[in-house]
Amino acid sequence: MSLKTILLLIPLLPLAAAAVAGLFRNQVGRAGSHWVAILGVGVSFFLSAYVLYLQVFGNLETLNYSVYTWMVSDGIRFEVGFLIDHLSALMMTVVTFVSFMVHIYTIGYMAEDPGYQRFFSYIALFTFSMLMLVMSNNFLQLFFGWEAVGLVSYLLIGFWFKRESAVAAGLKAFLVNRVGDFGFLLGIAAILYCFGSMDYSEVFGQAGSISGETVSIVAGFEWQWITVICICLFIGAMGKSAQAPLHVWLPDSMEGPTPISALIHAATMVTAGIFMVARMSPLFELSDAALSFVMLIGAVTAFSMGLVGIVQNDIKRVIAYSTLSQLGYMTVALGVSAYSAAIFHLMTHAFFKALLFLGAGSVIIALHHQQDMRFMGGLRKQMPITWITAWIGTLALIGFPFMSGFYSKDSIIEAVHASTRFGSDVAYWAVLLGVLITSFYSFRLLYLTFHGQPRYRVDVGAGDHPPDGILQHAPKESPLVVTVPLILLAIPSIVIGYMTIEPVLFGGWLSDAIMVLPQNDAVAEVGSHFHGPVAMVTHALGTAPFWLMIGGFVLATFIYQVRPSMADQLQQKMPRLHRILENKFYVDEFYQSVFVRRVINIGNGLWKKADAGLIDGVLVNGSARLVGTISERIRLWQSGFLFQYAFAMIVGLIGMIAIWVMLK
Amino acid sequence: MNSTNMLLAAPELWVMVMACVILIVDLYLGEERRGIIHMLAILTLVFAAIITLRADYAADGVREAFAFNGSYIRDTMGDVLKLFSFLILAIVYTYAKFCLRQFRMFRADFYTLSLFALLGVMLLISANSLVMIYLGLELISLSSYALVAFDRDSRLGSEAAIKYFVLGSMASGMLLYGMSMIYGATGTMDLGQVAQAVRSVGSDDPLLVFGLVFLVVGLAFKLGVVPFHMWIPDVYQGAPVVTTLFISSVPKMAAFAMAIRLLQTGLVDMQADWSQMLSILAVLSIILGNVAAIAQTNIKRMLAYSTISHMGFVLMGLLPGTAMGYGAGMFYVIVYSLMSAAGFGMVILLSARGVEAEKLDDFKGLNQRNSWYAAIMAMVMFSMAGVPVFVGFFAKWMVIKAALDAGLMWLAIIAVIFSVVGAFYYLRVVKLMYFDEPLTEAEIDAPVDFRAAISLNGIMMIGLGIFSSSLIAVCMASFGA
Amino acid sequence: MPIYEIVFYAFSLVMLAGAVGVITVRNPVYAALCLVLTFFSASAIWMLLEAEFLAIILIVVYVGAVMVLFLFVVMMLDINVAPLKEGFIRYLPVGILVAALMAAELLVLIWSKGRFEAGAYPLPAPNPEEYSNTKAVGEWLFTNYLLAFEVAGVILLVAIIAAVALTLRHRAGGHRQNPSHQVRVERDERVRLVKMKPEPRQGS
Amino acid sequence: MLTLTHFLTLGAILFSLSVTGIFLNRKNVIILLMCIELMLLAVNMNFVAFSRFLGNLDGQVFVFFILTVAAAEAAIGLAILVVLFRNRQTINVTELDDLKG
Repeated sequence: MSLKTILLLIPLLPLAAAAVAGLFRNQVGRAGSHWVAILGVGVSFFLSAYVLYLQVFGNLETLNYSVYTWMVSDGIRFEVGFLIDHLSALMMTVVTFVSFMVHIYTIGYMAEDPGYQRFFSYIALFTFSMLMLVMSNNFLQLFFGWEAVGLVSYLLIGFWFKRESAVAAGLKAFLVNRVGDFGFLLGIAAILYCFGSMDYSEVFGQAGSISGETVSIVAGFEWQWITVICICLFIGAMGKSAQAPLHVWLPDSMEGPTPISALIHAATMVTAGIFMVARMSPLFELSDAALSFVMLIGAVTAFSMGLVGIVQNDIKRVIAYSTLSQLGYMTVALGVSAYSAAIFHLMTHAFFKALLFLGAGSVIIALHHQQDMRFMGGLRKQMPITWITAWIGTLALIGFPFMSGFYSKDSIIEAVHASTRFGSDVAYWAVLLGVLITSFYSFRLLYLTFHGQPRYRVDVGAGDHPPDGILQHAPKESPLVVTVPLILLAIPSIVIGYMTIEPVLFGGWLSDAIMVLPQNDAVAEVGSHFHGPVAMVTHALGTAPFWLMIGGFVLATFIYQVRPSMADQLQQKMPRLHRILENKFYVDEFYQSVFVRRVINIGNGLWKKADAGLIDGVLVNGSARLVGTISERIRLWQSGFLFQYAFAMIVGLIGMIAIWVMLK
Repeated sequence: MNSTNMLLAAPELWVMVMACVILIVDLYLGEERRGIIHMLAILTLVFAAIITLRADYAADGVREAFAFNGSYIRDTMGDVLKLFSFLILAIVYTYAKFCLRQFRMFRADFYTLSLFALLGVMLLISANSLVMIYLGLELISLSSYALVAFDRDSRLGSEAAIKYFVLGSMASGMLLYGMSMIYGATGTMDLGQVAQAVRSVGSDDPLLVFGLVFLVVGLAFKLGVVPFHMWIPDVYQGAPVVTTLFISSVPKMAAFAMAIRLLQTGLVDMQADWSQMLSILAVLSIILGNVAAIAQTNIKRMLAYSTISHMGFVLMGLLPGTAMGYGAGMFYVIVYSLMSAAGFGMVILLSARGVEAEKLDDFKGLNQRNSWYAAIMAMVMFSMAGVPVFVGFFAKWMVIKAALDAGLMWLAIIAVIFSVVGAFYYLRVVKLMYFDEPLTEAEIDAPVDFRAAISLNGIMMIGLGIFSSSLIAVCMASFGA
Repeated sequence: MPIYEIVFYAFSLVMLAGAVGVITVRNPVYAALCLVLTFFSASAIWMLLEAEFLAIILIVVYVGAVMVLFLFVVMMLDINVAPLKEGFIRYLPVGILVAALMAAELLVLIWSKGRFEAGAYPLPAPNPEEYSNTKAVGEWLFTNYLLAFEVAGVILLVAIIAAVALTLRHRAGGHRQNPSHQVRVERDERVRLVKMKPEPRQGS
Repeated sequence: MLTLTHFLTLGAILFSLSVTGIFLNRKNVIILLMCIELMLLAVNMNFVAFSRFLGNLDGQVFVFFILTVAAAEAAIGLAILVVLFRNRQTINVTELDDLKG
C-alpha cells in the first residue's frame, strides 16, 4: 500500500464506518454497528500511528498534495488536499487514539440506549470530519471540517432529543458558534481577498507581502490587514475552542452523552481552534496586536473559568469548566508565540481530560445517571479502577511532577514568564493563580466523589426513577469495556510528557509546521534553561507553580477531607450537629462564609451574571429576540389588504423615479 | 421567413401542439384513465428536451441564431434554461400527479395550463423584442392566475388569485408604460436595435431612464423583490400546493431570462443606472425576506419569504453587469428552482388525504417517521441556507464573489450577514424534524415515481454541490465568461 | 387647423372626465358606463393620430365585448351598492396626493425642455389618400409579427380554458345527455323481446 | 399645433388616475379591474402617439397585441372574480385579508 493510499484511508475508514452504522443500522444490528465503527476507527488509528512512526524514525518528508480538485474559478482552486507534516501527524494520532478509546468505552456506556447505532454513526462521522480538518492543506477544506465537526457536535449534544434541556443546549451551541464562524468566514474571505488563494502554502508564502497594507473599516482608523485577518480567524477559534466570552455553550454541552463530552468537548473538537491558530502561525507571527489579543482572551478564560469550576456540583460541569480553563492556558501559550507549548499541552490534555471524563462517566453509570457530586462520596471502595485512574488524571491535570500535565503546563507558565509581549505580565499572574484554583477544584472533585462517606442510600424498592440520593442497586465497578480505555488512557497521561517534552517542545520537531520569529521565541528562551525532564522537576520544586499546586491540595484536603471526618467522630455525641454536618451543604456554606466568600462570590457572579445574564440573556437570546421582534413587526406590513400592496408598489415606483430621474 | 427559421422554434411549436393535443385527448378520457394525460405531458417534455438538444444552429462558432424577423433568439443561455425548465416541470408533474389524486383535483386543466405556461416560459426565454417579452410574460401570468384559483372551492385560493391578478396586471401596466417610453426613445421593438439606438441617443436621456425605471419595476414584480414582493407570500400560501410548486420554480427562470434580455441585450449601456436600482432592490429583498421568514409558522409562507431573499441574491448576480455575474445569477436561479421544487415536494409528500401539510409543525419528528425523507428535507434546508458542500452554498458563493469583483463590498457584507440570519429559520425546520416529537405516527406513503423523483431532487442538493463545476462552467460559458 | 385642436381638447376632456368617473362613482354599473365613455373618446383621439384600425378595434372589441362582459358580471353578482363606497372620503387626500405626485413626475419629464416638441418629433405628413391603415397593420401582423400573432392566439385560447376551468360546474343531480353513449347504444338495451304465449282473444 | 407632448400628457394623466383608482378603491374588486383597463388605455395612448410621430407601425401593432391580451386578461379576471364571489359571497376588498402576515 502506498503512503497516499494509507493517508486516504485514514479519514475514509471512519466515514465508511459511519455510513454503514448509520444507513444500515437495522441490517447490521447493535453489535454489527459497534464492530464496524471500532474497526474503522481502530485501523485508522494504527495507520495514523504508522505515519507518525515514519516521520519520527523514517525521516518522512512533509507531504503537501491535492487529492481532488473541485473546480477552478478565477485561478482560485477549490480542492481537497492533504498537508501531512509533524503537526498534522501528531494531531491525527491523538484524535484517532482518543476516538478509538471512546468507541470502546461507548459499548459499555450506551449499552442500554435505543439510539446505539445512531451514536456510533455520529462519532465515526465526527472522527472523519476532525481528520479532514487537521489534514487539510487549504482554507476551504479547513472550513468544511470546521463546520462538519460543529454539526456533529450539535447533533450529539442534542442526542437525547427528548430532553428539553439537551435540545436547548444544542441550539445554544449552534447559535454561539455562529458568531465565531462568522468571524472565521470573514477571516477566510479577507485572506481570499488579500492573497487570491485558499492554499496554505501559497498564503503563508505571500504573508510577508501584505504586512504593511492597511484597511480602514471604520472611517479614520487604519487597520493592518494582517491584524484584521488574524483577529477574524481567532474569533472563529474563540467560538470553537470556547474562549470567553464565547465559552457559554461548552458547559451546557454536557447535556450530551459522556463519551461525547470526553471526545468532542474535551479532547479533540474544542482544541480545533488551538490547532488552527498554531497552523496559522506564519500569519499570527506578523501581528503583535492580534497575538496580544489572543493572549489576554486566553488569560481571562484560564483564570475566570477555573474560579467558576469551584462552585459547580455537577461532576461533568466541574470537568467542563476545567476544560475551559485549560483551553485558556493553551490560548495564552499561543498568544506568547509558544505554539509548540500549546500543541504539547493540547496533546497531554487530550489524554488526561478524556481520562477524567470517561472516569466521571464510569461513576455516572455506577450511580444510575446521577451526576450531582452531593449525592456521591466514598466510591473508592466499590470502584477501585475508576478511582485510581481518576487520581492519575487529576495529578496530570494539576501538573504534579513527572506527570504529563506537569511538563506541558509548566512550560507554558515559563514561556509566559519569558515573553516580552504587551500584557504578558498580566497573563503570567493569571496562569499562575490558575494553578492554585485548578488544584483546588480537582481535589474537591476527587474527595467529593471517591472519598468520605457515601451521601446516597441504597433502596432496592425505590422504583425506576428514585429521587436524588437514593439508588436502586449498590454501585459497582464498571465492566471491562469501560475500565480498559481508562487504563489505556491513564498510561499516556503519566508518561507522555516525560517522554516527549524534549523533542516536541525544545527539539524543534514541530518547526516544519510552526513558524516563530526569533524575537518572539519564548519557547527557545525557556529551552535554554532546559536540562532534561528530571532536572526540570528538581528545578520546579523551588518555584511558585509547584507550591501553589500544593497549596490548592492542602486547602481542598482541609475542607473536604479533614472536616467531615471530624464530623464523623462528633456526630454521636452531638445529634444536633450531626444533622448539620451530615449534610455537605452546610460544610460548603461554612467554607463559603468563612473562607473564600469573595472568591466564591466572584465565581458565582461570573457564572450567573456574565454567563447567564449578559451573554445568554443579552447576546444570544437578546439578539434572537430582537430579530424575532423585528420579524413580527415586518409581518404587520403584510396586512393582507390589496390596496396596501398596490400602495407599496406605487410608492416604490414613485420613489424610484424620484431617485433616478428627478434627482439626476 | 424560411423553413430554417421555423425549425429554430421547433421546441416551442412542439410544446404548443402537444398542449392542444392533450386538451383534446382529455375529452375522450374518463376519470380512471387520466394517467394517460400525465404520460403525455411527460412525453412532451422529453421530446421537447430532445428537440432542444438537437441544436445545430451553433455549428461553426455562431453562438446565437435569430428567427421570425429577429424577434426570436436561440442561444446557449436560452437552451440551458429551457432544458432545466423541462427537467423541473417533469419533477413538478410527478409530484403533482400524486397530490392532485389525493386532493381529488386530477383534471387535465392543470396539465394544459401549465404546458401553456411552459410555452410562455420558453418564449420569454427566447424573446428578442419588446413584443415577445410582453406576450411571453402574459402567457405565463394568465396561466398562473388560473392555476392559483385552480381549487375552485378554496376561499384562500380565490383570494390569492384575485390579489395576484390585480397586482400582476398592474405590474404589466407599469412594464408596458416603460416599454412605450423605450419605444418612443428608440423607435424600435427589436432589442438589438434598441441597444444600438441607446448608444446613439445617449444613455443619459431622461426618457430612457424613465422607461428603465418602469421596466425594472415590472421585472421586480415578476421576480418578487421588495417592495414589489407583496403578492408572493399571499399567493404561495393561498394557492394549492401544486400551483405553488409550479409558480415558485419554472417561471423564475423565465424572469431571469427576461432580465437578461431587457437589461443586458437591450439596455446594456445604461448599466450604471440599473445596477444601482437593482442593488437597492437586492438589499431590501435579502434583508426583508430573511427577517420576515423567521416569524412564519406556515411553511409555504416561510418558503415564500425565502424566495424573496433568494431573488435578491439573483439580482446581486445580475447587477455587476459582468459575464461572471450573469453566469452566477443564472446558476443561482437554476439552483433555486431545484431547491424550491424539492421543498414544496416535501410539503406535498406530507399532505395526507386532502389536507395540506402547510404548518411547520407538520414536520415535527419527521426523522422518526421516515429518516430518508427527513434527510432529504434537511439537505434542502441546508442547501437553501447556504451551508457548504450543498449546492446552495456554491450559488451564494458565486454571486457574492461576482459582487466583490465589482467592488460592491457593502453589498456582499449585507448578503453574508443576512444569510446567517436566514440560516436560523431553515435550521429550525431541521430541528423540528430531528428533535421534536411527531404529531402523528401516520405512515408516509407515496407512489414509486414520486419517491424516485423526490430522492433524485434531494440528492441533487448535495450531488450538484460536489460536482458543481460543470454546471457552473455551462452557465459561465453562456455569457462567454 | 384649429379643428384638430378643438376635437382633441373636447375628446380629451370627455375622456378624463370619464376616467375620473370610473374611479369615483358609487355604482359599478355607472363605472362601467364611464369606462365605455372613456374608451369611446380614446377611440376618437386615435382617429386623430391616424390609427383608424385600432380605433375601430377599440370600439368593437372593448366597448362591444369586454365592457359588456363587465356589465354582465356586475349584474350577475348583484352586489350591494351602498356599503361599497365607505371610507372613500377618508382616503381621498392620500389618493389625490399620490395621483398628484405620480402625475407631477410624469409631466415634469414630458414637459421638460421641449423634449417632445415638434423639433424632436415633427408631425409626419398625413397619410396619402389611398393608404389603408388596416392593410398596413395587417401586413405587419402577418410578416414581421407572425410569431407574436400566433402567441396572441394561444393567449386567447388560454383565456378560454381558464375561464371554463374556473367557472364551469356540473351540478350534482343534473340530467345530462352523453352523446357517445347515445350513439353506441345497442338494440338490446332499448328493446326487450318477450316471448309469450298468444292469448286467446277475450270474449270471442 | 398639436405635438407629441399633448398626447403623452393625456396618457400620463390617465395613468396617474388609474394608479390612484387602484389604491383608492377599497370596496369593489370590479372597479379595480376597470382601473387596470384604464391603465392599459394610457399605455396604448402612448404607443399610438409615438407610432404616429415616429412614423413607424411597430407601436400600433403592439397596441393590437395589448388589446388582445387585455381582452383575455379581462376574461380571466372576471372568471376569478366569479369564483371569489361564489366562495365568499363578497368582493369587498377590505374583507379579503385571510392571507396576511
